[in-house]
Amino acid sequence: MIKLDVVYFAWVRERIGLAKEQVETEAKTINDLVAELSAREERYQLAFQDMSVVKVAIDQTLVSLDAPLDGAKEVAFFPPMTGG
Amino acid sequence: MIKLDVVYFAWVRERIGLAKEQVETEAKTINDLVAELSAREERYQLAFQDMSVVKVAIDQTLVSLDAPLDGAKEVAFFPPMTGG
Amino acid sequence: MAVRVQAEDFDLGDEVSKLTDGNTDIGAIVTFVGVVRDTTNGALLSMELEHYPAMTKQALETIDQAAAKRWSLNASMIIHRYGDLAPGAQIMMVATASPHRKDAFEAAEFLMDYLKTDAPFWKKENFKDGAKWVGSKAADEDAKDRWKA
Amino acid sequence: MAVRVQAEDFDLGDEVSKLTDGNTDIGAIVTFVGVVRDTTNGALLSMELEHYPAMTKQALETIDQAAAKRWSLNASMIIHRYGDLAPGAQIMMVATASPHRKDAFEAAEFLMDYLKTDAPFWKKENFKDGAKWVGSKAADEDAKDRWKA
Repeated sequence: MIKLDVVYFAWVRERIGLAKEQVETEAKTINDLVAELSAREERYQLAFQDMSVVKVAIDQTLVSLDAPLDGAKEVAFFPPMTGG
Repeated sequence: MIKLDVVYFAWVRERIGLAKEQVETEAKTINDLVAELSAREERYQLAFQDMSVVKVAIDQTLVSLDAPLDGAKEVAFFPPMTGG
Repeated sequence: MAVRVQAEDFDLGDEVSKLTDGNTDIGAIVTFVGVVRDTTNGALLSMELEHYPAMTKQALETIDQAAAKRWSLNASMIIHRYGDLAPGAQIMMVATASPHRKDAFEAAEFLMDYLKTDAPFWKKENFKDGAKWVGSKAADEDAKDRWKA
Repeated sequence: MAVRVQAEDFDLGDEVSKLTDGNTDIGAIVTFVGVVRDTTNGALLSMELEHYPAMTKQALETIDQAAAKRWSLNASMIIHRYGDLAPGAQIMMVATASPHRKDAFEAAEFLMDYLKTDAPFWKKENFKDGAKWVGSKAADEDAKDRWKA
């Protein structure tokens, strides 16, 4: 069991309804975590229904969906960036 | 016989030793005019010795060396531009 | 080589002066300023810029350092604003100073292309009758890809 | 769409503000500033800029109009100085404002490429021990040719 800070931005934040939470999980990878959260409540399912338009960072570095959660402190979910 | 204002810029001006003069000539084209001036004095010959690095404008429009002088008022000789 | 993330507006002329002051080896300065554009002919109230504070500065520095490594630059900078911005307001700027104009132009375009896809900012347009997140564009990913050749 | 030829210095920030003021259809502004560069590590006293007054403004307007025709621009401008300029001084600027960043960048590069080869300016470098006319570069003609495809 690990404890993660999970943060959400833009429409991912809006769909989930919060900006930050602490999650206790047995998930080994980002994919596992997405599946676990989606199973918990519909708002997660809604946010994560199309993971091709969701980006993920572990400890402020972009990672792919199969990235392991070993040693992770903060996981972030957000849409593709639109700055500039 | 036509009367032309002839103007010189940058090192063409420096070699010829003046910025502007009036020229009376029988020349029909720029090439004729260059030949005529070069025959007059060495300073023109020096300025016009390599016409591949001299640009010419008739009445403020760039032209080629075989351009006719019909109706021309001002002829300008100068090196390739180096603005910007 | 500096990056700033701020709510406040910036002055393009001042920033460029500070960037280049006293340096006589600079021949070319290129700047880009992004502006809140109203594509609706008056219906846009504001553009809200959200970012991921813990990640933003480091992401911009990574982009800035990549440009400094690839081109001959005397200096470069990125400023990006966040918060609620009115139509016509400045969103961000980049500036590049180089001995040569080609380097200054290419580096500025590179900074913009990477910033669009790699810096954690998101834009939401607030209209009189609702709000809409600005979508990312496939064209932006394509623009970035040209630097990988 | 404006061109100016002047001895006086200019303020980049002011010029861009005037160019874009009140227009909410602008999304991107690109500027280029050319600066007197000392390549000799201190031996350059000044750069003298000579031009052909009767031709200059019209040449710059032709270039500016060609850019306006080719890209989607809200506004554009060219300022070019003449006279004796110290190392580090601003020589000239172009600015382009467009709904889209690609247009703003391309138009600014186009203005610069044509200005280098088609506007009647000449540069002379004055050194402690003599003077030298700046030569034109084959690279500048090549840069211009890319717009002919």
